[in-house]
Amino acid sequence: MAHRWGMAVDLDRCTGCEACVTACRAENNIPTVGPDQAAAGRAMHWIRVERYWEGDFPDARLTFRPVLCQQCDAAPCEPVCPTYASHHTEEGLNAQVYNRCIGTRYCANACPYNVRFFNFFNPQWDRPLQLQLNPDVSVREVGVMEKCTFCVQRINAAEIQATADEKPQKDGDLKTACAQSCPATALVFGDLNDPESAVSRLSRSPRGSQLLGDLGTQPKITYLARQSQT
Amino acid sequence: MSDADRRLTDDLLRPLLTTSARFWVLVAFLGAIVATGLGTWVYQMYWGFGLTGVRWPIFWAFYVTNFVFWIGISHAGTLISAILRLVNARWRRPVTRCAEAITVFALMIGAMFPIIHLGRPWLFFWLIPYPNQRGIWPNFRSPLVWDFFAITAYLTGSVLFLFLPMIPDLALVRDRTTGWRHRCYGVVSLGWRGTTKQWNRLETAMEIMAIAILPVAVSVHTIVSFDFSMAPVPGWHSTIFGPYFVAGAIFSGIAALIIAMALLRTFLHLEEYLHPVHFQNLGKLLLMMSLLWAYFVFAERLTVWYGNETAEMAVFRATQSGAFAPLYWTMVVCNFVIPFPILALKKTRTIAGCVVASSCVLVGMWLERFLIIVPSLGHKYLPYSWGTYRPRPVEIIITISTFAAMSLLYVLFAKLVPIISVWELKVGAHPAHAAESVEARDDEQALFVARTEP
Amino acid sequence: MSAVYALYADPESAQAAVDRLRAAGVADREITVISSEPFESHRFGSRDKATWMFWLAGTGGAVGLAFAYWLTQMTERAWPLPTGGMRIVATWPNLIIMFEVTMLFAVLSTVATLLVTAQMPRRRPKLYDLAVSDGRILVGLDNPTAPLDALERALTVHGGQLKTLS
Amino acid sequence: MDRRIFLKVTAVTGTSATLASCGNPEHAIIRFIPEEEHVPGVAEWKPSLCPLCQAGCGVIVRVMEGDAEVVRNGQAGVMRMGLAKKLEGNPAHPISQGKLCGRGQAAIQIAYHPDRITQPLKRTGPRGQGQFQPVTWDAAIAELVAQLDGLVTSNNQRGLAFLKGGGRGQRDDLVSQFLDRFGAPPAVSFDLFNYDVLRRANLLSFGREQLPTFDLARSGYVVSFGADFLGTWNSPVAQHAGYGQMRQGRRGVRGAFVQVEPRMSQTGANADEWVPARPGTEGVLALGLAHVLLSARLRPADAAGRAGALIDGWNAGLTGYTPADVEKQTGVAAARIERMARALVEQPPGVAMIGGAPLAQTNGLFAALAVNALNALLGNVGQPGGVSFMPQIPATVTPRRSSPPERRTLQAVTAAILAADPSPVQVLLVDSTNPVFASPSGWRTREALLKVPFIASFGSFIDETSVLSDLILPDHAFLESWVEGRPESGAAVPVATLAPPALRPLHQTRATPDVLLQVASRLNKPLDFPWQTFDEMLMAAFATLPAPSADTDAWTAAQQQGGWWGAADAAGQTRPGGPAAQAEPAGRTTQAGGTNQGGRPDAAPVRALEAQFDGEPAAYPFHFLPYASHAFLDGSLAHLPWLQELPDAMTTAMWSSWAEINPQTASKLGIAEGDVLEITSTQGSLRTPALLSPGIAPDVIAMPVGQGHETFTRYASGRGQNPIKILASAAEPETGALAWAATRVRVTRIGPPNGDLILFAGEMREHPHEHEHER
Amino acid sequence: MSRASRARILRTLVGCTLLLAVAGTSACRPANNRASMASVYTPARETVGEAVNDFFGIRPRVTQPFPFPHSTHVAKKVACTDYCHESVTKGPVAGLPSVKTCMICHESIATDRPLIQQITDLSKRGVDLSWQRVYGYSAQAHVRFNHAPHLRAKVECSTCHGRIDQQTVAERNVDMKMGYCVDCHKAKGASNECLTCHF
Repeated sequence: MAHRWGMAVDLDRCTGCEACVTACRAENNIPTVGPDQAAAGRAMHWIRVERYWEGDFPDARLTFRPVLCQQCDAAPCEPVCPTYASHHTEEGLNAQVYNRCIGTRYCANACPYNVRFFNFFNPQWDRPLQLQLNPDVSVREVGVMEKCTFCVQRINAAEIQATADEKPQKDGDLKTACAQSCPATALVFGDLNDPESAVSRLSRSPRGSQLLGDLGTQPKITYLARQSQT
Repeated sequence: MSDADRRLTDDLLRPLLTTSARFWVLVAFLGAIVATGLGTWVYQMYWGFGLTGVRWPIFWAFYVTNFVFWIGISHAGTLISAILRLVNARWRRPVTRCAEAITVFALMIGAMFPIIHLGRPWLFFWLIPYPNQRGIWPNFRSPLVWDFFAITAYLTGSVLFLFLPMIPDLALVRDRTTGWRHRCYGVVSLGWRGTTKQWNRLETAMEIMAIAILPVAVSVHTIVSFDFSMAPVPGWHSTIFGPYFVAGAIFSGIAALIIAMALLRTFLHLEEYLHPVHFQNLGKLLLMMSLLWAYFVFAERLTVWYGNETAEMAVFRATQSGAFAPLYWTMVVCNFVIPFPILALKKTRTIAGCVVASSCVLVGMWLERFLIIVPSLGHKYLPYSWGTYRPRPVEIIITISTFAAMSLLYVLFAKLVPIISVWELKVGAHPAHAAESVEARDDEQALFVARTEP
Repeated sequence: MSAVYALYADPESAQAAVDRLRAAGVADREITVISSEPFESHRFGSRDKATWMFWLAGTGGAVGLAFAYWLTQMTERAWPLPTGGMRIVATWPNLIIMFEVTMLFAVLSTVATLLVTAQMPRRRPKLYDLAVSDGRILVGLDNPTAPLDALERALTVHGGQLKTLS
Repeated sequence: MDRRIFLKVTAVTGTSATLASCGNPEHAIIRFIPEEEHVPGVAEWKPSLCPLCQAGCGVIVRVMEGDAEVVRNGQAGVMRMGLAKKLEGNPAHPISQGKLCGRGQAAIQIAYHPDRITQPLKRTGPRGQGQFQPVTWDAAIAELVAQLDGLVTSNNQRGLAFLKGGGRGQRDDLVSQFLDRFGAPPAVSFDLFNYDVLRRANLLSFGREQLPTFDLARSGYVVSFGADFLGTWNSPVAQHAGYGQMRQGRRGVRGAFVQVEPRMSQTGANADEWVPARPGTEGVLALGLAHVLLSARLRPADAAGRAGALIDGWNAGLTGYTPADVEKQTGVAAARIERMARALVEQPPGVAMIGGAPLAQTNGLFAALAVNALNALLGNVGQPGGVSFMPQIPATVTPRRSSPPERRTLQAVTAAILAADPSPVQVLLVDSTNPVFASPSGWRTREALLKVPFIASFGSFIDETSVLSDLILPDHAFLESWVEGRPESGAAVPVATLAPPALRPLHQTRATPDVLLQVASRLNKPLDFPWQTFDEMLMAAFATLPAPSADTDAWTAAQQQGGWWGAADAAGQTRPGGPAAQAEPAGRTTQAGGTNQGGRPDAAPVRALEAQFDGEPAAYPFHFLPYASHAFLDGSLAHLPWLQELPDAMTTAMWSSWAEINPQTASKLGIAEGDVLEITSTQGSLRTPALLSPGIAPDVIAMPVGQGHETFTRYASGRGQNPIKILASAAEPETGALAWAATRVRVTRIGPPNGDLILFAGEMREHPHEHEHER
Repeated sequence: MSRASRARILRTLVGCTLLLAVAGTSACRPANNRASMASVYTPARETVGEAVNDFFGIRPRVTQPFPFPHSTHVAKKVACTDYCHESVTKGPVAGLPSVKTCMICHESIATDRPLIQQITDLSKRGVDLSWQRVYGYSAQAHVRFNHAPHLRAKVECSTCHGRIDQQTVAERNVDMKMGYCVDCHKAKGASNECLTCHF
């Protein structure tokens, strides 16, 4: 049976430590744009930890919410792309095909989550920092869109491996960089088609809800609400 | 032939046959600006799109504003002249060609912007469905591909619509010139002779074109509006956008036409052919569109405010009272507050008055497009990702240069082709020759004619 | 080849000349009238008004529709890529494409018909006179079969000055 | 123009034609024969140790083949070699348990940093000008040897000083032995955010001079006094794992957690309850909680044992700490205190922790002792869900010759240097610490260092301290060298992390321990170490450890799995956070093994001290709270671009520094977001953008430490402001630790935003407009 | 007005044009243009010409540093995966052998040949041969090829590498365009999902 990759984010476990953000940067060759471009609003974070304040001193509260591409089943970003650079795969991923992208940036406008980022200039690494670049992931050039891929390079590798040694993947073997690094295990990645997988079980939790689910985007990421004692 | 006819012919052909230094100065000046614009674009492509002020999450801004604006302007000609042709309003005769010219040029410029605003413009042709070894085609679900088809159809249609009635006049110029000009006009006039058969076929063809071009014109701007309304972006995702944009387009189109006519009138001394009554009538049209525009804006705003949906309200506030409020209210003033009284009062609906009103409208409509695009993108659902936008030099330069490009093309056109249709004017000059049936349909326009002949 | 024609200052005399030519037994087809503006109100002006143009335009449109239908269906099936949970063959958007292409073809076919039926484009025509562009109306025939003097008589009245090309 | 031409033009122009570095075509550069075999395209995972903080997380390195520009016998060229691609937590490691914090993952950029020192450097220009010239290793080592021999001949061995960061392990042991054998005083370790106070308190209360380990996974109610345990404090990764379990890891039980601190830290943001107590009154609050427990007979007073006995008036039932009194001092409502105290016992196991600012007060030790007493009273010491102490492996391989060293703080040393003439310190060696940046201007560290005739430093980067040195002997990056560490907290079993080099060195650098050993052997009077290289020393050290299994020994096993950790036989239980390796039950402790020197069983009870603050409240109305930046810690990581561009969790600021101020206070002072402020203390002033935050008390100004470097690579230099500069040099009397939270400041608005504050986020509230209506 | 004065006007105007163009373009220099530094790694093409070639899919002929005779070795029954491309059995990449690999055999074999002596000399100097990829894609194609699945699918090496036993240095034998891959994938029923190769 085909996989259907999804994720569960337990906001009660998430502490906003942002280990996932760095993990993603390291895994996916996301460039640092430098202070000037960052100030100009061109910083790239495939996954970001949104924080929202509520109330005022002394009753101020703050909540964290990691936001990455929700891999929607009815993704608004896909149909608007004139070249199919953004489309849906059999495994339910929102593919972003860099070489097909001509940079209309329409997908980024259509995305309600603003998780798509654009290469305004050719990315640059001061040598020898480029030696760290992950050879399994493309280095995107100027004028193309990019976004969280659910670490498709890991997914593909795992599938090739599985076919090689002819045994199915076990739940938990395959993790995205962010889920792998999360020290509090707030991010859980897995196959939603496997009812026993951790992610499936979490997605069924009564605490679960979907980000902007009422837009009908059918995200594949479930957020488990943060509980509170007081 | 009557002296009237001869004088008419001479007047209208004079711009073609004599060239003043002033013309060269003008062309060089406009050319300079256009060149700067092109240079800037090349520069932008060389370094990357980052030279613009576009940023996360506002990925469309000036260029798309210009795109919508110019496509809007393009609704001046073809649409108007087609309508007037169909109802055979006789006062249309001096107006149609300069109107249609606006359409064609505005459309050419507008169509440039989707390419200018691409991250990788050199791959724009992937929008065209052409067979390739990859075996992959454009995505027909994308409004941008709809744009491509719509604009292609509209541009082709408009060019032909402009060209066909030009043929007899080109033939006329052919007969009035000698040497290389004679040869050139000979080629473009396709060997027109003016046999009765040609005249009849031409008239029929124009009628069919007029019928065909109308729905296309409407569809074009509807589809442009779809670029926005198809995306689930607060402030974009609205069913009113189709008619709203079409109305806006005609609105700005007429404004552009009025200004163009006024300029032609003064610079080419066409006072005798472009009468105040023409401005009067166009002014009335503009007034109507201004009201229609106001109605649409009110309807759209009211619905948002009443619905009070969180995300939509964020955009609403940003425009009504927030950072974009100054621009917003400028738009309202330019599109309604100023033009309405000017055009409503017969006393002020003079040529000057119309020009003032039209200039305001152009500014206002440009702002309207900007205010539809930027505030919405800057205030999507997750406030964490809100942002604001400020244009950078490249965008401003390119924007300015497109206005120059428009003027340049227009000036050259007026130089090469009689900007007012000579033969149609002749027909208009002695209505006795026109068919009775036409006469019957024409009485209310006849009033204007009467009023124009002092 | 040769041609005989005369130039007239006003449509009425042109009309008269045409009538006399007819009387002289010249076939309607052979008579050419050339003017610098259309004269719908005169009989010579409303000759061969009847035309298939509307039908041809319609046919063009139909062809366009068919082509667009094929194009959309073919491309969407050629490499089926799902987007946004929509159907592979997305009817609604395709309607837009079909409409535009239909209109485009209709317009093109109209123009094509015009060019063909009005014998354009062509090199410099034989029977023409620059005076036409000054508002004169030319009435004449190519390769006259009827006896020349009869034609002369017919054309010279009503102040038409006769010209012959050979 | 027709389409093809058009396309060509756009294609030409449409590319940023920047020159990549190796300008000449591939086959023209020299390519060296690879020195190791890798299967191209296949990743290999090698163990290593995260060097960034004392937590000592074991990591694994993803090594893949790639082309690197290297220099081989003086010739530059390209070589296919294994390259580190990513760092992840070592799943087998008891502390990191396969996880790793963001800082740790960014550590990979240290190895590939463009501004790394690639070869030994000798100063050419005047001191501090940063003018150096490359020298060979032989020359460099010869120079250092000459200097040391100079000391020996002038019989001034005590003229050698060694300045190092606060690490524990063989490397530090080697240093101390080096100094010992040379006859120099022991190394001075400097670390701005050190744990001396807490260690001392634990020594006094529990007889363990060591950081505590918390079994959060099984805690029921956690009260944290300023401890940023989910950020930078103690062993964050291990504590994260426990925290996750505490919240959602158990059926039906969700551990609750209260954070007491005047400025909401990222940890505080996760608390169910945020208690902004007055700075410096945390100890009082702790005793207030204890008072409730005692007065309500919820716990017997003697349960606290010695830890309690240390507190003045404990056995008298802590009269004077009634909720009412405590409310007066702390500003925390009495009812709230009652509720918290009861929750501690009603949602067992309840546990308290203290760290960060409360310990950086002049009364820090008292606060720590108070919290220890509270824990002891709760009876959670060494119990599941409580606080415990990780069993330790003695760090020395060879017995010391001389008596145990006396402690010397950097402050004392600098003072001595500045006092005497000539400087008592003739040769100064600096390793992995940057005191010139991280010490308050009151210490005049820079002047002192400038007064030292000869300084040699081992760092990989030129920072504010090493720029003053005469000789720089660049160390390997941690991925290129043998790494070993002995964490003191974070797991239930004893841990000795060990890993061989994961990479071949990219540059002409050498591992500092090896350099020290070479120097030792080249001296006129060689210090006879039993080992030639560091790994020999490590092997010797691991030889003393029990073998994990019959078929292998500790040494080889450790190299494979990235370290040695106690099996059941070594430490009772292997379950992390289990009640293994408890402290001696309170009261019984008199001698707690080797580490208990200075532990005073008969210590006199400590009475509550008022926290002293520098600066008159009238002139300096605000408490100034510098805090360890989540990205840069004490500033030692400001050179990593990934961390510079990492949006701060609380403020989403990138590439900048800022001062947090309460919105009400700001509006009183007419300050808006981003406005430039001038913050003035008795020590000086700095200018930085304001950032309005509802999570900070109205009388507190907080500022992250880490930015404001003058010379520290292209990414950090001249960026932001360094709050340490305006700190008063107040200290905790017992330990002499810097009380970095004991400064008062005044704030004035200088001008409108100047663009220095770069935020990633647009809005700070999810419903900004609703919030406007509230106001 | 006179032809001369008109010419003057024109000249001045052309001048203005250029000035304007320069001013306009220089007004918007990129904010952080570290691009010009040679010490940066970027995916940008090195030269404009390279960009054009990329665009039209023109790839320069590869010139190998050394006339390695595949034919001879195949004739001598040296299997590709014995030493030189052994990693093709272990991982995604076939790998290009280093001089070390050559010396495994040529320590002893055919040591008298001048070419072999060149190799021996190189290995003594510690210098390697920098082989060129025969099928190097442009980076902008973002193609990731993995040998292993193709071998498992019993795709003959010759399908892409041709009759290697008849080549000295390896040549391009097929026009390795996307169409070529797609057709084969279609034929073999392999996935034609974009992410199979582009990610």
